[in-house]
Amino acid sequence: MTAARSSLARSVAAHAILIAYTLIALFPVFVIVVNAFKARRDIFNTPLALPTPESFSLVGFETVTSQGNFLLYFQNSLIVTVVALACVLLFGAMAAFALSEYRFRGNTLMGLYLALGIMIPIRLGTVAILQIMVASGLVNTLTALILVYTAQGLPLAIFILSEFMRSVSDDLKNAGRVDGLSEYRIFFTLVLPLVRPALATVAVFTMIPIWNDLWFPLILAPAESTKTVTLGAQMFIGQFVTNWNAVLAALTLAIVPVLVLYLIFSRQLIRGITSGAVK
Amino acid sequence: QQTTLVIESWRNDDLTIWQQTLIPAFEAQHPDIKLQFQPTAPTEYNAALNAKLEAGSAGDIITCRPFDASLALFEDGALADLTDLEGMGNFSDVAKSAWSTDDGAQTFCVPMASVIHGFIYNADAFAELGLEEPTTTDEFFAVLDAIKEDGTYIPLAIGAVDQWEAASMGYHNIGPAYWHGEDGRLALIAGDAKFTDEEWVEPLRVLARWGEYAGDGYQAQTYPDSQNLFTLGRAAIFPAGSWEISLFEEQADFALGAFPPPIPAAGDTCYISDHTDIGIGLNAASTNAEAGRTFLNWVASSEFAELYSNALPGFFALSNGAVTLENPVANEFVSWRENCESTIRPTYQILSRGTPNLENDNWLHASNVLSGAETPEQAAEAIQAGLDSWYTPGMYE
Amino acid sequence: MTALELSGIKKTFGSTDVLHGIDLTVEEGEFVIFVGPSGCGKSTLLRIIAGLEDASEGTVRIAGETVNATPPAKRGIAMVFQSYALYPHLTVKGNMSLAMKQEGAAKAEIEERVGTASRMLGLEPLLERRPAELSGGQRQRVAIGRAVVRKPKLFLFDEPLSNLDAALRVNTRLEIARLHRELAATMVYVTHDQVEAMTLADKIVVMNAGRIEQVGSPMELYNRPANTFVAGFIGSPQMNFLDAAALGDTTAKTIGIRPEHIAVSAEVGDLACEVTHIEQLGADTNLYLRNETVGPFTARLFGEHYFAPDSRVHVSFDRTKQHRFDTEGQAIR
Amino acid sequence: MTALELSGIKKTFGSTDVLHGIDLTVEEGEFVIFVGPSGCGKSTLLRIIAGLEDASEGTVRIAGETVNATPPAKRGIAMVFQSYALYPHLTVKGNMSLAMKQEGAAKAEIEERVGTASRMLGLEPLLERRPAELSGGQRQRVAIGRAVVRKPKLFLFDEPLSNLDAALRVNTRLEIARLHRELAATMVYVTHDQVEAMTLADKIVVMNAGRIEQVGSPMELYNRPANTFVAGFIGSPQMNFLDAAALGDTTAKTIGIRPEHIAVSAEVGDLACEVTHIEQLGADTNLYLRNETVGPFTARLFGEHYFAPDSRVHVSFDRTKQHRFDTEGQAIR
Amino acid sequence: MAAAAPDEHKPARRWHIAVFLAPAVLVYTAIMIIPLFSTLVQSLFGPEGGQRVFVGLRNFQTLFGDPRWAASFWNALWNNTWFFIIHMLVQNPVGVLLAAILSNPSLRLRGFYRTAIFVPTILSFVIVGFVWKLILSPLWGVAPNMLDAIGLKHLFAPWLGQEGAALTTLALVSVWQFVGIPMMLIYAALLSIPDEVIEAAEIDGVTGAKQFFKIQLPLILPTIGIISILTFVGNFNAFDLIYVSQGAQAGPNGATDILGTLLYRTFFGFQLQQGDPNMGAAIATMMFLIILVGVSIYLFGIQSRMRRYQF
Ligand SMILES: Nc1ncnc2c1ncn2[C@@H]1O[C@H](COP(=O)(O)OP(=O)(O)OP(=O)(O)O)[C@@H](O)[C@H]1O
Ligand SMILES: Nc1ncnc2c1ncn2[C@@H]1O[C@H](COP(=O)(O)OP(=O)(O)OP(=O)(O)O)[C@@H](O)[C@H]1O
Ligand SMILES: [Mg+2]
Ligand SMILES: [Mg+2]
Repeated sequence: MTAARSSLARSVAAHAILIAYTLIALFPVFVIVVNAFKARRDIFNTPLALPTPESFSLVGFETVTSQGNFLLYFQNSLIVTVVALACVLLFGAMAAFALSEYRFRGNTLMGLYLALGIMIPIRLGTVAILQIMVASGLVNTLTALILVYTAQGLPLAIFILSEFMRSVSDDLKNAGRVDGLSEYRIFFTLVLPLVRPALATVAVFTMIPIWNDLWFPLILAPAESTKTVTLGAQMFIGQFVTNWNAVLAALTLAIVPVLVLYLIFSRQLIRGITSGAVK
Repeated sequence: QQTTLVIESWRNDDLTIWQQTLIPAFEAQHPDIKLQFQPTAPTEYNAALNAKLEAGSAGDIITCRPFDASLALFEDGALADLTDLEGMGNFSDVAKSAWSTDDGAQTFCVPMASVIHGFIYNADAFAELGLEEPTTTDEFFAVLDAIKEDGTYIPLAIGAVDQWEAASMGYHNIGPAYWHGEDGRLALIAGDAKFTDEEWVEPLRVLARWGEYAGDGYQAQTYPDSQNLFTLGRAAIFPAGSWEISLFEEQADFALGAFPPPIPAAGDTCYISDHTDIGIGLNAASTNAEAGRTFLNWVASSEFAELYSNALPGFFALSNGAVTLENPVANEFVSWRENCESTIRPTYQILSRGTPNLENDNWLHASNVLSGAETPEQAAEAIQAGLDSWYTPGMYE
Repeated sequence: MTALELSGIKKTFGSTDVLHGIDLTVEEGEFVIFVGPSGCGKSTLLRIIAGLEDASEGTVRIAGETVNATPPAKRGIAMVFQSYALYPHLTVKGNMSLAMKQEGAAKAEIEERVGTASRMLGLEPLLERRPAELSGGQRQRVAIGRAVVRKPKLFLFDEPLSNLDAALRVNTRLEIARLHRELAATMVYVTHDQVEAMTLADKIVVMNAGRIEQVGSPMELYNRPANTFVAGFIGSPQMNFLDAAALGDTTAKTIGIRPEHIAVSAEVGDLACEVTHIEQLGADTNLYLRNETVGPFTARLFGEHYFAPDSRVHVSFDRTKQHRFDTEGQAIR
Repeated sequence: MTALELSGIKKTFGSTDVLHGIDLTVEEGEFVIFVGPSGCGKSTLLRIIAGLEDASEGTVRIAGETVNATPPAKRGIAMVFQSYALYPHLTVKGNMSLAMKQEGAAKAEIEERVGTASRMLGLEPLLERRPAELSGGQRQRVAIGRAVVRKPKLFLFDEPLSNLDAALRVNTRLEIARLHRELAATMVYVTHDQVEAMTLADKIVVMNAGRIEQVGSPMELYNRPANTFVAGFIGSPQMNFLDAAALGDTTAKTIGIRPEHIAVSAEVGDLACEVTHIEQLGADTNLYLRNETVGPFTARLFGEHYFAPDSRVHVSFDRTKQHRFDTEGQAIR
Repeated sequence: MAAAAPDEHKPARRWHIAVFLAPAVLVYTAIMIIPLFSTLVQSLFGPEGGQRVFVGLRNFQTLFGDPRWAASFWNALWNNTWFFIIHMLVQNPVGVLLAAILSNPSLRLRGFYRTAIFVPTILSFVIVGFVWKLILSPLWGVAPNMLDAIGLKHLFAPWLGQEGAALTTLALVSVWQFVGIPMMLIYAALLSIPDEVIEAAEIDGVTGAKQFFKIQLPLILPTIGIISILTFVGNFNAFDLIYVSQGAQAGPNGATDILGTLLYRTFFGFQLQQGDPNMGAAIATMMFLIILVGVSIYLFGIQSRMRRYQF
């Protein structure tokens, strides 16, 4: 946008609103991060104070690094998240394309079928899922988690992507068809790049619950070698005592990779991706 | 050849104790058996365990919740029958009752520990204010008044939001003195007593009075908040379970004292809730049953009792052999067994089998009473009505 | 052989009838141009030929085969869209080479053909740009480039030169003509530009409101329009339609005379009239005239001429170039 | 008064310099037309005037005030975008009335102006359609309609008639001229159409590669082009540029002669040449000729003429209409 | 801009549709649908004499006939509805507002704001529960002191412990956590509007909020629809936040009990309460039906009628 189009009053108002909301958004995060570096008594006595030389403590991080194998947990979490995400995006986008691009009998019903999954918590299927995994020998493997998360992420991905794909210009796809591109090429070389912002959005939405999930790692892959970060951090949540230093430390650390992934994806939120296409 | 036993537990808290004390001790004696302690967050334990048992991916050794949860697993054939385990001989029937069938014929978990309710207090604060440990309810409130008067300390560290605090640390803590321990509990099961009876309502009335001695906004105070209030020296008295001992000793920088639940009137018998809380059993589907039994026998031994009780002061081993405790506060708690009658929480055996769940109702209404949302009488009515809706005495005989 | 055969093509959008039965045969290697007023259905017809739109009725045959159910990709066509429809995320080069890549052409060949096309269209310095970074005319040239690199048997061009300047337009027009000769390709072309239509077409199809009014060679349409519509549509400034009665002709309803067939002189002529407006185009001069009996009409003079507005002049009509139409507007021959 | 004043406008996109310092003054009520090859920066300049793009350097003044920091909405302009930029969710009527509604105009007035504009543009039957249901030319007309209903003091038109057929184009052109007169509005207009430029403009600005080559009235540019670029750009077919030496003129480098200033005869003339190609446009005939010494050139004849390709003809140049250019391509006067 | 409806081609065989659908449908059916439906089917079974037998709709009769069950169910349903209302009234408008502001291309620090506002969405529920309990706790002084600083201390109350306030408070915490989702979706949708349409609006004098409501909003309406339906589905499936902050009993006095917590307690059991997969499945089936009705209304009634614009 140009200098002429940006009005001072408007941008002051915009910044005021954003700063206000950013404070609301970040204040609790600030509390978390500040307290991750404090000793327990200081967390509760002066929750808002910055760590001082007296109250500064890395005890949480020490506990985290001394107990369990957090490096490995991080690696597991990353593998599971990234692979599941890739599958969700690919399969989800393909199905979304089929639903949004072609009119075939049962199109809407298929859409509904693929949306059923967001209507019941997948947790309820735990026993059956676990039985499948036991039967196929996938218990305590990352594959089990990847499969479950792929299935879990698909409905939402399809739901959102198909809506965005509907707004890709038909003329563009038609130009591809006239150019002799197969439907597959049209999907991969034309449609996918043009819904990049939507893909990024879906990626972020899919990644978060996967990364933060506790239940399926607990059920399907609780072994030491396949533990995820979230599951690892649970070990500090006891029956009567929770080691908040360690929980905060572990989960604060756990934000970092998702934040990085978020930043990577959000770079795909590009403006004007379709501009110049049609008159 | 090597076998590895995976132990399922909700005791995340005990991870270090197992890794540093118990497992090395066992493996030293049984080099062919490896142990792997695999705890789950306590709130997820039951659900996760049930799912894994059903699908056949659970560990070999199962830590047992008391009473119905484990009984149900046993009846489903998920837990192995351990009646004939040699080590079982080390336990009294009372100790085994939490993990036996209703008729007591079969036992399926080795009892590990019980926890005792009482009050832990800030001894420095008591000294500073010149207070004595109260023995009767009146004395108890006198002490609370004195602390409140002084204003330095919050008299009582208790919150309502987590509900179970009000039930376990409040109602079940002070109640046995009113309903006369096991007598009252068994009468309830037999249908001879009701929650609306005076001896069951009175402790609720006492509980209702606690509200004014709790901290500001105690309605939104969580259990960890209560713990922190106390260990940070801001509250004087903590209605406790013995499991708090090790944590409080580690975290509090003042001297701790403990007194048993006050008696209603001078001269009354004293009762304590000495609740069988943890057992340990064998997954019926385990392929390492032999090794599992070896391990369980070790758990039943006095060696384990000694190690465990001392590693976790406040969890009192249930085996018959005498255990020497090093921790003075823990010793104080145990010593109450000599003067007071022991009982377990009245809601645990049999009465929580139906819907609505009695224990859950107890939590709910006890916390309502504590927070002032209900009168003790209303609460008692509600609890009893819930129970009556499905329970007829003798239905499980 | 017949390259393209349309029979009974009708098209309805909802309740709007857009095409009312189009029949047309295009021979192999022919250059056919569709002209007609805006909204008469030219693009729709092109899209039906391409398979991008289903005809509500009728059949499309390409090279003798009915292709109603053949997907566009299999019809062996290239198309320039009126709205360009460039791939916004691909560079100019990417836009032009995508189809060939799809066909699995060799890299070198793609390079070469893209090179030729971009040289022809003056796109060389822009090969790495994306559509959003191009001017309107540049985008249009990319759209043309994308079609011509493919060298198919049938080209569909929808107003491909509308945003180009005169010089570029002439060049591109010549290139398209050359392409047409070299590839012996069949071309179907929509344009609003009279010069393009007259110079490129083997056959012009004049459409009006979803119907074909006349099909013929350019000069045929210019010299022997079948009706007033075609007569008015071909040629600019438009043919003058004068009331036959006013001119003393009782066998026709309307007399049509093209502006260029009117001679103007200051002193002598058949009709005296008043100059209402004058347009200097450099090479020509358009004179807007008015006579009391026949009304207003236009004359076109070659070269520069000056007449003061409101001055009076005399005109003579070239009787041999006169067109006569009946009450239905049909030409009387 | 000066309606618009551009001084030292430069524009750079990344590393591409698009405008290299444009200075221009437009008087109130003037009709200024920008012409220039595709990609020379016409649209960019228009967008800078509108405030949609920041000039990298230079100032824009509208009605005497520097508006570099004034939002587009406050500049009192209306614009027709080259790419239309219609509101896809609004009907034709909605598109045309949005701005007036925004200004809080009375309902009746909106109705009336939208009615007038749509009648003028032949959009009446389409008022309830949305852009997706319109043909290319119809969309373009909506874009024009959207601008004209607002009647601002300054209009910016970017190739507004490029997708219209000849008849409609003439009508719309006349309407725009009328609007211009009636509103006494200032108009800045981009076109590639020579006829439009010649007939509408008070002043034509010839741009080339981000620079202004010449500013002048249409006939000035036609008769006295400042350089070969302008000479070649104005007029179609293009002026013939012949080597002065070959014609025996030693004081100039190049001789320019427009095709319409060449007389062709079968028998007599200054120069004998061969016919390479012939284009029949109906009203005119373009003759592509070649002479051994001077090379190829074009002649334009009024009316219909027939010459066999490869036949030989004689031509005479109209010496009075001849243009002479130096080695830099500047006109020698 | 082009035709609103997808083109209809009828080539003879369209295998590619199957190919596009196959991977998703296979994984999804095997890992999600079959397990979930085998669970829902359990709602038709019940224990009888130690066996699980088919009992028809008995579990549903219990759920709606037994006053206690019915009371918990209706309570949870109402709470859930309230939870949803708060989200619709607060989360979505705020999300849309933030996205609209952020989509302004000349705004500086856009990336920073966007990330900052999104950070809460990334956090795990454990942290969210912990930190909000810490902040809202009457004991440790964060919220009371902050209100004190602006002289509003008297407004403070132990909200999480009050029956009247707890649910709304938690709903607002959830809004705080999830506002990033509508924000990002709307943002992504706004990005796809061609610059030139916005420019035309600028010239027409349609700027600021008017521009948003008259130009952008109508163009992103389908996305607003998606957000609403996702909020609906998400809220009626919500569980974790309540669970970590109020426990499975969803206190105080069931005031924060929503369908998710009721289902969890019933299905998986809680403390001494044994899990009852049959009643649990009955509740799950009810939830499923409620959501299914909502989604079907959207899919068949709204989505298919919604006008879409292509760019
Ligand atoms: N965003 C951009 N980034 C880089 N270059 C650009 C961008 N926009 C335009 N250009 C270049 O600037 C030059 C001028 O563009 P402009 O649109 O002003 O041309 P124009 O004179 O309107 O041409 P046309 O007649 O083809 O519409 C062109 O060469 C174009 O490629
Ligand atoms: N999707 C649609 N729904 C309804 N009417 C439509 C649709 N598409 C086109 N039309 C109408 O069909 C008619 C023919 O459109 P078409 O695009 O074929 O015209 P055209 O001859 O190409 O015109 P132009 O020269 O303006 O491009 C127009 O009147 C147009 O309004
Ligand atoms: Mg068209
Ligand atoms: Mg342009």
